[in-house]
Amino acid sequence: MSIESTLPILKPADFASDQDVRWCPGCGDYSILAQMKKVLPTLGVPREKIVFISGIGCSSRFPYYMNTYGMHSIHGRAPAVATGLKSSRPDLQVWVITGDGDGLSIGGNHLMHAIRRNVDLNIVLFNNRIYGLTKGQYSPTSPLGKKTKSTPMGAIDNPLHPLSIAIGCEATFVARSIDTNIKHLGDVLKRAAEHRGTSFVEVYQNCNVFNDGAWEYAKDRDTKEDTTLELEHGKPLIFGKERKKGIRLHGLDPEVVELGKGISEDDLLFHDEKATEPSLAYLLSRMRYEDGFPEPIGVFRAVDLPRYDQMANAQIEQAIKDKGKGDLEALFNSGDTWTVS
Amino acid sequence: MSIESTLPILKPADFASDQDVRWCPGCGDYSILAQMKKVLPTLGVPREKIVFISGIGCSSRFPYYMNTYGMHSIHGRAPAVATGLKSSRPDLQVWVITGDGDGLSIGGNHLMHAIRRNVDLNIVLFNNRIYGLTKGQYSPTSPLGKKTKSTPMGAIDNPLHPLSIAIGCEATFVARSIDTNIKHLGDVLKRAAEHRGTSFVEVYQNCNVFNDGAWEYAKDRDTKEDTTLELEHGKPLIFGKERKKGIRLHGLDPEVVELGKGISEDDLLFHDEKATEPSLAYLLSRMRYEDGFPEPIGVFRAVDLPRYDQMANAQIEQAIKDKGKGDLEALFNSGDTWTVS
Amino acid sequence: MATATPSKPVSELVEATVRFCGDSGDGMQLAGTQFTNTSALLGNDVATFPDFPAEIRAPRGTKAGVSGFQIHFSSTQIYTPGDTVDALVAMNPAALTTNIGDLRDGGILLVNKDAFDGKGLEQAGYATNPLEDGSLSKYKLHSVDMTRLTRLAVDGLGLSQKEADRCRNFFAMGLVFWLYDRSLEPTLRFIESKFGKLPGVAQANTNALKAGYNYGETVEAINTQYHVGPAKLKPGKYRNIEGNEAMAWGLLAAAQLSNKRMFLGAYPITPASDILHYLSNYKNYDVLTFQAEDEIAAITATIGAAFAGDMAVTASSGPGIALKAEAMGLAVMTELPMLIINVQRGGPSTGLPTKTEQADLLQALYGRNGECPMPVIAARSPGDCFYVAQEAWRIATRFMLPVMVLTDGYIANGSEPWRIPEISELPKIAIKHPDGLTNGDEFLPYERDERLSRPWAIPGTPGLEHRIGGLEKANITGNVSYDPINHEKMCHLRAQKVANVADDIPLQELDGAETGDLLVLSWGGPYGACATAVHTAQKAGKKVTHCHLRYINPFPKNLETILRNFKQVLIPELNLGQLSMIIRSKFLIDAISLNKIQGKPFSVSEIVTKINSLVA
Amino acid sequence: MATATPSKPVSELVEATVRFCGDSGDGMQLAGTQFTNTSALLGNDVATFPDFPAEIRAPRGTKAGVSGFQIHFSSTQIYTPGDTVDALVAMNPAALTTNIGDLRDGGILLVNKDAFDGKGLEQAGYATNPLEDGSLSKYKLHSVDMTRLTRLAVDGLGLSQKEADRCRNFFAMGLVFWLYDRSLEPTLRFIESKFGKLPGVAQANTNALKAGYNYGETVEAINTQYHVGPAKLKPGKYRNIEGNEAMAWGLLAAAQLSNKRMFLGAYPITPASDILHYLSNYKNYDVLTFQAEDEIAAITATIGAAFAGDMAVTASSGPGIALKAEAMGLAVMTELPMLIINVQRGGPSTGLPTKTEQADLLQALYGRNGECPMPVIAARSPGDCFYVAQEAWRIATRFMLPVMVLTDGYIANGSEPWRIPEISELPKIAIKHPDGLTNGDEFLPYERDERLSRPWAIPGTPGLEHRIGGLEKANITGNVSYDPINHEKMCHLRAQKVANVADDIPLQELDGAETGDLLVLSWGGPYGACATAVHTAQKAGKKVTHCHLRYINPFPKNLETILRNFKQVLIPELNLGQLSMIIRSKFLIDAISLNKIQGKPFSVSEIVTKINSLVA
Ligand SMILES: Cc1ncc(C[n+]2csc(CCOP(=O)(O)OP(=O)(O)O)c2C)c(N)n1
Ligand SMILES: Cc1ncc(C[n+]2csc(CCOP(=O)(O)OP(=O)(O)O)c2C)c(N)n1
Ligand code: SF4
Ligand code: SF4
Ligand SMILES: [Mg+2]
Ligand SMILES: [Mg+2]
Repeated sequence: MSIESTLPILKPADFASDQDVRWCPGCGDYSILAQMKKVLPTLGVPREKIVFISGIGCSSRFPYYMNTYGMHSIHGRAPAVATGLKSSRPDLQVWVITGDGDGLSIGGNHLMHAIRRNVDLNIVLFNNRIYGLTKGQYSPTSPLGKKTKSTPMGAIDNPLHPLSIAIGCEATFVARSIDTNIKHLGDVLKRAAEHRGTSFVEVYQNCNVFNDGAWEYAKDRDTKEDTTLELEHGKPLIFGKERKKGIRLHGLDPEVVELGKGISEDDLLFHDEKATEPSLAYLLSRMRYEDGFPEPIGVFRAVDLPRYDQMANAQIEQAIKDKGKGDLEALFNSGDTWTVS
Repeated sequence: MSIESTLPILKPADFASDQDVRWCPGCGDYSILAQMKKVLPTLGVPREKIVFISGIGCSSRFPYYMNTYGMHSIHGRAPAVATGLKSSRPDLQVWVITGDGDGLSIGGNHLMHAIRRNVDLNIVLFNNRIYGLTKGQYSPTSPLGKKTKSTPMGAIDNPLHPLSIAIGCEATFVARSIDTNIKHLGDVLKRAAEHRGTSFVEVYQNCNVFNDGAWEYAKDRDTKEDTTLELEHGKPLIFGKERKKGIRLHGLDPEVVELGKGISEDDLLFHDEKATEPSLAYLLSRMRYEDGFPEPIGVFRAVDLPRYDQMANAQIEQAIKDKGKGDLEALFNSGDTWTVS
Repeated sequence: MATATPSKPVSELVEATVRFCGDSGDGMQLAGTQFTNTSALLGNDVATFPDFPAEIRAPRGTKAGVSGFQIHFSSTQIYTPGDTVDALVAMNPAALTTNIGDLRDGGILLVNKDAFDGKGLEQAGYATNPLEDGSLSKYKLHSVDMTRLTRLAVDGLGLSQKEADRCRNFFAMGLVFWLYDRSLEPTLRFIESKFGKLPGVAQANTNALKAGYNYGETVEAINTQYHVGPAKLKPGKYRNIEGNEAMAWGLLAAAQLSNKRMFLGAYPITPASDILHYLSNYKNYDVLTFQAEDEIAAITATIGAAFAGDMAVTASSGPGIALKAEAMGLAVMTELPMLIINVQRGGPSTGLPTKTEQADLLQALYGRNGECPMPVIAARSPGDCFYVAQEAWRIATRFMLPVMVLTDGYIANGSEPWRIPEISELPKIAIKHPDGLTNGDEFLPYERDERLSRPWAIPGTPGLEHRIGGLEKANITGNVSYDPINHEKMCHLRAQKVANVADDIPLQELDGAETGDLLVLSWGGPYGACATAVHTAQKAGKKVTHCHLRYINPFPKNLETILRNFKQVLIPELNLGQLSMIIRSKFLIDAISLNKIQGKPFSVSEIVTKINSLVA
Repeated sequence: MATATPSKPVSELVEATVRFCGDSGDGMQLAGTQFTNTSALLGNDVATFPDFPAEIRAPRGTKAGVSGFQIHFSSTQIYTPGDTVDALVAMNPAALTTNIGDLRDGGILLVNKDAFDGKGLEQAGYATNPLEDGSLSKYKLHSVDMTRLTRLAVDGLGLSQKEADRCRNFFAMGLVFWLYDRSLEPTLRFIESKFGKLPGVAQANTNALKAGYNYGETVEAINTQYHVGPAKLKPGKYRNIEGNEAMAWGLLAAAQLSNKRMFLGAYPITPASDILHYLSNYKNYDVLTFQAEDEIAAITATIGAAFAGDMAVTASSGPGIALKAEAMGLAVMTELPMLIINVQRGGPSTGLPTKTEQADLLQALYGRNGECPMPVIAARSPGDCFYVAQEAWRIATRFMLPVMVLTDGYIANGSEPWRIPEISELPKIAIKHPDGLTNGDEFLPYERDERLSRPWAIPGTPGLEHRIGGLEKANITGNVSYDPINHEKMCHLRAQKVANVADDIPLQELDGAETGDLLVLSWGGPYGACATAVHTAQKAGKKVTHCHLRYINPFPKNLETILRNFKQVLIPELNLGQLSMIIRSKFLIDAISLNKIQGKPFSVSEIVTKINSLVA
């Protein structure tokens, strides 16, 4: 993606479109929008080179509020639309905005294939564990037993874990953040933008109308240091208000340990976002609050691998090098021909 | 799935339909069909209680050749058809036959959701790393660089690994076998049938017309002991003609070691198909021949968890217990009513 | 108190139309529903039109956030929510600007004065305050400081101001209840049942309601009360019912009448989601609802359930139905009975999700690859959905094929009084599954009866093991067949099966004479507007007859004769002429189209005007 | 040698039809192709019909495994592969039973005697050997022991028997080449280029080919040779071309003529896959082919590429097109130019994947939710695909909308001589993207020009940043709009855009007089059969005219006048009357349908018979 040298200095406000934002007052989407507007000016990419593609959902209204190019496409198909766009135009910075329903329910297959192709997209999944736009049915990330409009007796589908799936699909960049954790969210979005290949970011987002408090444990000022764990490359997994708790590996099972009492930082699991094999990232994606673990936030995995959009265009250049620029005249006259006079 | 007590003893031949089998001579599908016919009589399930659902592809012709109930549905949708069937009729034994294109390309999302719901289905994916029926385009499991009708310069999409995805989607039973490894295949199919919940089985299958030899390394009599590894629950990971090679864990990375030379079986990674967390199964699914590893075959994971079909029906029974069998009369007359005379 | 003899003159009205409008947060839908039920209980005929804003809740006070609910109640039989409004309740300036256009001259206008402050006026785009600049002079304007009065009424109950203000809609209700002399009882019962667990809130709403009522009774400015007496409906026990609710109930009835477990495969989509919501609550009726990962999974799971032997149903709206197209082909090819319900909304594409339209008719008929025919039947009103659901299932099982059922957002969300049927009145739906074959005879899954329908053999039956699928089938044996003649035969046979349905449905009935100058031919939601308009024309002595189609594919056998008995045929549709296109092609009749495609139902006057332009 | 003066009498023929048939493994498609090219090179007009078995290769020798290739070659202009066959080559019993029905009485029958052994006869269902039981007496039967002779011919080249037998098709070719006095040169060149790297194989095939030829020359039994001279085609340089190939080339041309990079989003499906295969090989023409995970991803990626500014194309067949329905709505709503190609096959559902049909026309027109119009144009023959592709792209870009292109399996796999155009003959396709706005002016993405088309502003252009999507758009600004009047306006506007295309396409041309007793109205694949049939009728002095439609939506402006100038209108279609339904509805004309739905093209005689039944 070509970064121009001399650019007008842009401010967050320059990225606001003229449409008034239409989310419920108090929706977590506002904060994500705000962080996005803060991050974009720092990337040195001219506004006209940025495109936001979304599907359908509250979250998917996002592109209307950005003064960039954008498409509010159809339900679940944003990753495919973006794949076509980015493959044709590697010079553009392409963002995909999706939701837990849009991205994991109807759109799961496109998400999976965009990720495995490692198309250079930045995919942000707003996970509010509910269908917001359609007024509150359970989603693929809703917990078992969740009572919603369509599950009066509680959900009976095991929830999907967005990051586990992404890792199961050969993802090269996987990260997680939280709508209200403003600074962290900004940093993660920036890392995602900078990664070359598919960046997949899950954002814990609160739907205060249909699923209020779904992430309270990870957002509450008093509990969040104990319920979440900020990943740092090369650093041991430490968390807790007093940063006295850590994660140690016992065989292949992570366990929570108290530092001190004969356990030192070196005994802990160290994070390596660059590990070629994704086993660590996968293991981290399994750590869940309900099982007594802090939930990791930050960058789980970031490895540099060839990208579909780049290779597709490279093949075209190669073909031109090998066969010369296509010549219709020659093509039409190739093989057996005859003349009628 | 209710197993009847007194059954006529059935032979493999009893499961053959009257349709002549229409696969290319030499196709790996024949052997899988033969093993299936051998296994079914051993399950004690009457023929009329067995249903085969498939999508579209050479592999998906399978149901026509089984003298059971069956549906050759549409491309990619078999897991969804089967979910409806099994949820309505938990008394049936439902098999899903799919291919690497049918199951992972167009059907990826349905496969993912059937697995995460843990519907009690036995899903067998015939992986020949090619689109056979449409005469040889690359599939989601074709290796990078694969030259096919639609990729004359080589494939540029990272292949998906069926078992990694399944594990990324909360699978409760994951296994792998090989079309020509007759006995092993039979055992795996039997295990799959016996597992309650979604059983996902990948079978390495040779398409001798459009992708001959794709699995040669794992099938060749001389190499297979060194290129594959038979998983056994509770046993160390040992392989090789002389069974002198093993897999040891180094941090989270598996490594191939020679037994003896100070390395004993106890130093090796032990297989545990019942591990609650799927990290081990995931790690095993990453071991690939091209990276110098033997590819595990057998059962990677087998844990017992609630099933969608069972819970859906349990909720109905519960509702009837709680509210009594639905009474239309009462429903219609509930709430505000008035009489016009 | 609600029965207290009014202290002010009461003027009798034949009918009236009231609309509550305000911010989505103002509880206007609740107010409307309560007023509807109360009026119904009082014996009025009622027709309602809830008008939601776009899906997401827009910022308070904006025009985009305005939500409305219109109730037409009458002492005579009515079919529509009414073209214009006699009394408008506007809770804020945005609601006023967006709705005032529908208030008839001299109509009553009740506004919440307190909301007309600087910010509110600005959001609504008012330069000056309409309550003061005389721009509303042609209406009976009553600006009431509802916010203040409500807060007063709930004072001392320890509610926060935010909570207190949430009771404003009850104040407004109370006032309108007084205005139209309605009893407070039903609403008080409702408050009790809904807020029983929160005594504070219950009390507050009660106070607000009564305060509004008393305000009407006491304040001079409002000097007359109106009364609309009960209507002569067909005798019986009635209740009020919504379209999607009636559809759900009709499906429940169909399942019980055919001794079937019901399977619903659905993916949420406006305005069809409520069918899923309702049915998920009826599990004790042996209903299994499956919220699928998408519409394709919803219908293919439904096909699986049909194969399993259940009453299989899938419901969606336009975009979702488009996604089901390929799978519908499989349903047609496998000749399994199932229902595909399309609650139509504004299109194309995502279009206008919360608005109504009838533009999916041609999709229903032709939106599939190959020659892929399917019966199509359409509901005409909320209560009619109950009967259409049963009729569709009857046809599906008698002829072994999928049936498409069409409704629309207007029918689905609208409500009307519904005469509660005796279960014994409802026709049983007989289904026969072939018994097992133990004598080793060959089972022929595509053997046909006199209606051309094949046996519905379900898994678990010994000796009937068979395979079906999407490839062309040999007739009788059901084996895959590439035979040219068989393919042609099967295409004709699938078409004939659908055509045969015509022998099994009632002849088309008419509202009016069998011959005349003009036939108004309608289907679906416009039924009410057309019926009303035709009655008006008939009263005016015009030779106009109304023909409303429930069966669109196939048409009733006598339709052609009917059409040819009129000088002109007018087809009003909320699309660009889709039924019209079929009628013209099939009968070569130069039918006249009246098309409207504004996401709104027809008004009666639009149709009356058109009729008058055609017959002097 | 091929030019050696024949030692046997040569009889001149105007035209002839030959069919090679045998097991899928017998290389009949190759034989057919070689014979086709050779005849074309010789100056004959040719038309071919490859007939594949069902997708999967069936067991050797079974009827299901039979593959055929028919070539009609002539010294006059021809349009079809011929109804009946003058010479049939049958490599085994299964091929004989399944094909003998098409050999005319007295026709030449060449069979491989060696294949008529017990097993072979049994697989074909022959009780007795037809070569001996006299059942073939009405044909000129030549049973040749091809297997033995081929093995002899390749003896000493060290081939395994299996390899040797693979040369049998070349022996058969050689024999037929002699029979019709064709040169061996092109085939020898082909062998050289194809097997050059395997000298052994090359030599073997050469020997087999010559052995077959010499066999004809020497063996008494075959006593005459036939000759079909060159046809008077329009002067120019010619080549033989297949439908899917011509489509791919037409797309390449369209891209270059409009200075566009091409993006093809496709998912493999019979019979459309070859378009993907061809284009994947033309990367050096700046073509990016994306094999998507499914058809929905294929079209949505195509929409993304269209937004990006590429020449965006998606190609599929019936079931895949059904899956694209929802996304087509997005294409219509976003008013982006793109091509959607449907190579039709037998339906409904999976249907008859390898067979031809025209039953997706109504799906093309109406298979979407809401009012969702799209231009539809159809190719009439293999070579015509080249021009249709360019015309479709011209319309898509001039009017800013998706265009549906219809072909079918018969056109896609068939081939015909194609006059190679001068690139300079081909009309340029001018496309203008708006320039950037740096002066801060507001960009209006839904502002319209005289054709009502909106600007194609592509990402990367400063100042034109804008958002599009599937919700209804306000005209001019392109903002989301729920306004009722705007929605109605936009629905009419999208329809008018399509209607406007009629001002931009040529008037309909006729083959025959402008008035008469019968107009034969056709579209797509039946072109050739209809043209031939009408010429026959005209020669017989009947007042019959042929009108072949390329543009189906909108119709050419003069179509109505044309239709009304004839006493009767006959519409032959490979469906149950789909164009017919449109014509009847639009013009209220009682068009007569001739429908065939057997997975096979019309034969000329079927149409001639129908014409004769209508005009004495
Ligand atoms: C084809 C189709 N099916 C269904 C819908 C209805 N629909 C719109 S958004 C949505 C789910 C949104 O959930 P999510 O992606 O989590 O977004 P959120 O609103 O929670 O941000 C659904 C089912 C649709 N618009 N299109
Ligand atoms: C909707 C639809 N799209 C495309 C096709 C064409 N098609 C049939 S099978 C197939 C892929 C088969 O590959 P796989 O699942 O690996 O099965 P295999 O033939 O290799 O056993 C495709 C693309 C189809 N039948 N339907
Ligand atoms: S419904 Fe939920 S997710 Fe949607 S805008 Fe409102 S708060 Fe946000
Ligand atoms: S094409 Fe390949 S997969 Fe299909 S039947 Fe033939 S060998 Fe088997
Ligand atoms: Mg959500
Ligand atoms: Mg395959």
